[in-house]
Amino acid sequence: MAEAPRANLDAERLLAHYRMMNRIRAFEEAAEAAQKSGEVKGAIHLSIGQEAIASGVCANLRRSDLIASNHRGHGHTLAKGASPAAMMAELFGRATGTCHGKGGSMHIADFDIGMLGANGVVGAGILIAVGAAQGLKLRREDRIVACFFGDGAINRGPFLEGLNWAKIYELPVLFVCEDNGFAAMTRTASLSAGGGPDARAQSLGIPATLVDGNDVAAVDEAARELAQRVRGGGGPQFLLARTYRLRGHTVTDAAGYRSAEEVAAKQRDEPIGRCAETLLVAGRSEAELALIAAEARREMADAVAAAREAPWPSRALAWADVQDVGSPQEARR
Amino acid sequence: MAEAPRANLDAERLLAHYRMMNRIRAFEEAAEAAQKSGEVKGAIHLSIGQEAIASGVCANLRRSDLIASNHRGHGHTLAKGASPAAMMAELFGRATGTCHGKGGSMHIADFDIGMLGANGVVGAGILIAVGAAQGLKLRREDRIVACFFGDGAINRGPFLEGLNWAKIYELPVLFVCEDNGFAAMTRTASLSAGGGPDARAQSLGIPATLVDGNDVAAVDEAARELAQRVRGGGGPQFLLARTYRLRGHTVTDAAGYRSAEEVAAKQRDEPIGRCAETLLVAGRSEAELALIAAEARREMADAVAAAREAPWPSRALAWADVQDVGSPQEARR
Amino acid sequence: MSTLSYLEAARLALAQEMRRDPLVWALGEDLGRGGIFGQYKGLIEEFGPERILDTPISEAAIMGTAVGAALVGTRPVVEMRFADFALCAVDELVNQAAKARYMFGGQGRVPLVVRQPSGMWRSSAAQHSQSLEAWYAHIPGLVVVAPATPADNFGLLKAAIRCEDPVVYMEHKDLWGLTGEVDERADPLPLGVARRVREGSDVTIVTWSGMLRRVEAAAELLDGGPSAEVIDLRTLYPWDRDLVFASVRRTGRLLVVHEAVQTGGFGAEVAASVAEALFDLLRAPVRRLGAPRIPVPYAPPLEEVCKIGGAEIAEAVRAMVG
Amino acid sequence: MSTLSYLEAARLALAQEMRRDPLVWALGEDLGRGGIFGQYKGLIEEFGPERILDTPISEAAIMGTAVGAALVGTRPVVEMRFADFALCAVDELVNQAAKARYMFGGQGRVPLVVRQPSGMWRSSAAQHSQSLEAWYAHIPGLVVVAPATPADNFGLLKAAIRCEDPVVYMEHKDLWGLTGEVDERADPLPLGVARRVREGSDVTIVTWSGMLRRVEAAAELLDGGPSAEVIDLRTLYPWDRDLVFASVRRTGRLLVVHEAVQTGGFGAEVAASVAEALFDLLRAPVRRLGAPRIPVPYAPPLEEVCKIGGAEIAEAVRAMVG
Ligand SMILES: Cc1ncc(C[n+]2csc(CCOP(=O)(O)OP(=O)(O)O)c2C)c(N)n1
Ligand SMILES: Cc1ncc(C[n+]2csc(CCOP(=O)(O)OP(=O)(O)O)c2C)c(N)n1
Ligand SMILES: [Mg+2]
Ligand SMILES: [Mg+2]
Repeated sequence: MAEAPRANLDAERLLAHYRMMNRIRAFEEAAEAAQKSGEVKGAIHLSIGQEAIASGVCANLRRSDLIASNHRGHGHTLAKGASPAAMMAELFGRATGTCHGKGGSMHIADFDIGMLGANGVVGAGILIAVGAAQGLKLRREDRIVACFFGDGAINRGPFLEGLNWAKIYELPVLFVCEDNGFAAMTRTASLSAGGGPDARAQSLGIPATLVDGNDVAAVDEAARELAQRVRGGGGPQFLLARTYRLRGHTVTDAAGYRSAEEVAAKQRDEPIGRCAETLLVAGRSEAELALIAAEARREMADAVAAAREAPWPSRALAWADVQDVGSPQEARR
Repeated sequence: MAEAPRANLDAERLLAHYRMMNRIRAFEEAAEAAQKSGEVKGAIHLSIGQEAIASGVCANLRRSDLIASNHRGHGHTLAKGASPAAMMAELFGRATGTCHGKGGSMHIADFDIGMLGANGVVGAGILIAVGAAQGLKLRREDRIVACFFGDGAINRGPFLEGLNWAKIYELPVLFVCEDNGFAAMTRTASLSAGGGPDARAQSLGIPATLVDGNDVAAVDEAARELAQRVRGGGGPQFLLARTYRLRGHTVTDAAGYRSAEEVAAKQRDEPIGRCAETLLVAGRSEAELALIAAEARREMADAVAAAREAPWPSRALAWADVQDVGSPQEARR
Repeated sequence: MSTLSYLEAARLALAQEMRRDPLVWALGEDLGRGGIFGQYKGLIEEFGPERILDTPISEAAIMGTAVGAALVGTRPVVEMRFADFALCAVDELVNQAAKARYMFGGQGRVPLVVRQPSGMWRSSAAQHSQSLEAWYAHIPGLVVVAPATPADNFGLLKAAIRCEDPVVYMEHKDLWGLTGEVDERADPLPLGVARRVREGSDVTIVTWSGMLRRVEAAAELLDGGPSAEVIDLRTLYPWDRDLVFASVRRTGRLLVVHEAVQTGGFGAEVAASVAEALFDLLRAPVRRLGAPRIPVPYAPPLEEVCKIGGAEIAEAVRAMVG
Repeated sequence: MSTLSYLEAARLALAQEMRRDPLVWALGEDLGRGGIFGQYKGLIEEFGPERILDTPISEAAIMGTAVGAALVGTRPVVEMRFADFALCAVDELVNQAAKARYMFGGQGRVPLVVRQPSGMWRSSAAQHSQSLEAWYAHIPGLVVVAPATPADNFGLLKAAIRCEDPVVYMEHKDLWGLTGEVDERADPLPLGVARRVREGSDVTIVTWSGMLRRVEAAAELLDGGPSAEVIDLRTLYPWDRDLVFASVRRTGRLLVVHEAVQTGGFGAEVAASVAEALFDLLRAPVRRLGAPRIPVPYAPPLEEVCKIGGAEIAEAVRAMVG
């Protein structure tokens, strides 16, 4: 398997990542608080600690490219260009949400920016991404699809079926496996036999690249190379990004199955801090970075405030968009 | 991947294979004729040309060991020790069948000899085999399970899920992939990406051995080695046996998607003829071999005759063995 | 008009829709060689391997990738080979295809057709004989169609392909060879509209798919006795309540006949709906005839136990009309 | 007698059965850390990791291997985490577990329990809120259980584990915290036996699972008005026709209330059966109350549309008794 080349990003690009990662972090911290306060009702899965992958990959996608995500998708969605206000409103279940409050965190989608949906079923997004790529190919469009999933998803059948499918039809898909070491409350090492996600991809004929998923520059460089290959007709590619989930599986998971020391050690490796260090070495000031972080927090505080004020969806919306033929009617069950 | 060692079987053992393969062949030719004449109603899948795998593998299993099979399971079942008369009666749908006529060819099972069932769903037997092995392990029994499936099954999710499962729990399963080049009417080469069934198994941490599936001595040797490893606590093992399906997918499939030349060439490689050659070189006489073949044909003709005379299952049987709680009653739908 | 088999009618409908709309395509096992029953014969020659896609044995991927392909605007026709194998792809159909548009607040649509050859045919036993239409009718987001004649298989498949919603399209395997007149230039049939196959005054028999022939036979058998009105539902969801209710208003009696297991079958929905809405008009209890709650056995005399014949239906009618 | 929650009652039942029979074991995701809801908390400490098995996210394998393990005589308790994820394992449950014994002519049995936490709970939206009991009731070979109280979750889980048939065991997620008196030394409850929760004379309300509380609330609301007899079905297949029919014979009216989508829900089976069998005794049309045929939406005010409250039920009763 290829190791990703050493990254050497220009500082502007790195700064953009720094901003994006801070925005993702701030979004999720705000969402976490809103769930703890009871304002957000449904389960939410935070990607705190994993922001570099979303930012690094999506920086190499065009607006017209597509992504499919999983249950832990806020970062992917923001990095692809969605409005945090609309996302936050979705978490709050409001009419102004990306899905008018009908989906919640696990079903955020934003087709305008090519986000084909988070998913509540582990692994399901893989097939949707692969199928979208096949649709694009049929339509002779040169867009590509990136597909995010976790290390737990590699044990579900759709991983095999989807990767095999992408390869036999040589579809334009970039598979991105976010290996955070956990499937919910269980360490994936004990659940996954063999050489890992990349070995499985390679056994299916898909080249795999391993990258330090907490090094945003490295993710960006690796994703750039792979996205280029995909776009150039090189067929599906696989990026394995090692990272760590700093929060529990959901906001309500206290994650007592791992030690505080382990988390503290990993905290030192988290991607925003590492990016800041590089930027400081490159001559950026503490103040500038602090300002970026503060701006991100303010943006998300505004998103929360707006969500709080936003209207609930009308009951009529519950009956809408089920189906055209046989559309349900309030008068009759 | 390991190549199987050169086989050097003693002649008695080879002769036993010769007999078994002839019995399988004769059984299936008789079944084929009975379907063509309309006496056997349901679809049947013939393993003509693939007999060496069933014979070679099952020769290394004990009566108390288990097998799980697929839609093309007559050979496996006979080689494991089932009565051809009961099997033929099952194809004829008679009360004397292995399943009292309730299953037919795709559901033949014979628990007495450790045959846990053919299966009408491609890949489903993999999970049943793996689960049976887990059950045996829980029960602290030293029996092992062999699991037969085709090269088409490696593209279904249960292949991934089942192999991963067998490996993480180190279960006593011998996976046997019969690679006959076809999934129904389509060549599998175009449908399966990557390095093949063995590469996939290896990516899941399961050692794989490749064998010439038309050389019964080679299959026997390879299976002996692998069964020993499995029995000795070595965890799951994978045998990839290359072969060719000389008949259509089902008896009614004329297989117009491949040339007569291709089939003729493969006919020269078929396992019974090859085994005969070796036996002749080893000093056995043509007459002895002819007698074995004739005996097999007579046995199966008797099985057909008995099946033809056997009683139909009584209608009451249709209502039996559905479930204990809420057993259906003829009086009430 | 020409005489086509049920199978040929569907093949023609698919070919016409593929000619009409380059975004219509089909995917499934062995399609390049015509499919297991020949429903796709000749299509790869006309439309090429990209639009008549040979797939691996990966039902979950066949269904799941179709969802993705539909979300980006193509119109996949998914072939499941046997309805029973669709059970390998239920998450993809029920959790994804049926719900995507709704969950995403209307942003995407999933205009796919899932062909699920159903029912008992040639002693196929428990894993190749099921009729599970009731399942899909229960799932919000899905349209469920079950044609009973060649003309319907032509007109309804066209409609299903043009439908913006995911459609579960259940062809009956035992009807493949049934022939009938088909207008090859006919428009798609409307979905959700049943067909009154025969007029009658004493009882309304509602049925669909393979049972229509048996019900028609029963109506013949009754000749001189009670007069049966026969309705072929054609679409199970949405089902044509108006036509059924109007008929039961006249006849005062309802019998629903289906091949599927009676317990929890779709007949329960029809019967319960009529019992709820037309209680005061009913002259006899509603009645259902479906298969016993047993897996389909292999041996022909056992399989018979699952089958409902014309005589049994006629008998039920006589008992109802009394 | 002690006061236990619905969740604790099931945990105790499982622990007792595991102590009683070393061949009982449980498998599913995160079980070693108590399972996602805590239903397995502490069990790995007592029974070890082989009998409280942590599995990969492989629902098909969780179900499919359980079938194999059951066929060799062990008794797996399969945890699906959310009923919705069981849709990733339908072939294994419906084509394999439910049919194996029958197809093999009675040679093997599949004594497994599939726990499927069901229903709406904490704004979980379309893929984590389904109630699909009607599907399983339609499948020959399966027993379907849906406990509504802590005592029942104790007694019925024990019964399900001892049952020789595959049992789909649907616990309602919104009931986990419900507390009640449980006799920790009680025998298993019989499967297929409903419970008359409240006596009444004007209408029989049949319900199960999470809706029982709402129905009881409705009965209270009606105080002084029509008198409702409340029956908790507890087992959906086989359902207790005798108790329901005896009740409707007295009251002359039937209302079935369930959380699942009404169209094709199991209420249709109950309503149709009563309408068929007791037509002459009915004083009003049978009636069903179930969810509209829409996926469950996320936002609380939208989710409300899928929920049936006590007032609505009371209203329906008043309209029936009129
Ligand atoms: C089919 C299915 N099974 C189980 C779950 C419950 N579940 C949600 S997330 C999760 C863990 C997923 O792990 P991974 O894929 O590594 O993603 P991560 O949460 O680590 O980002 C599980 C088991 C689910 N949503 N879908
Ligand atoms: C899930 C499923 N999909 C499709 C089928 C139809 N089918 C039966 S056998 C077969 C081909 C299987 O190929 P392989 O596994 O290589 O076995 P072989 O027939 O070559 O022995 C197919 C597609 C099925 N039985 N089950
Ligand atoms: Mg993970
Ligand atoms: Mg093959």
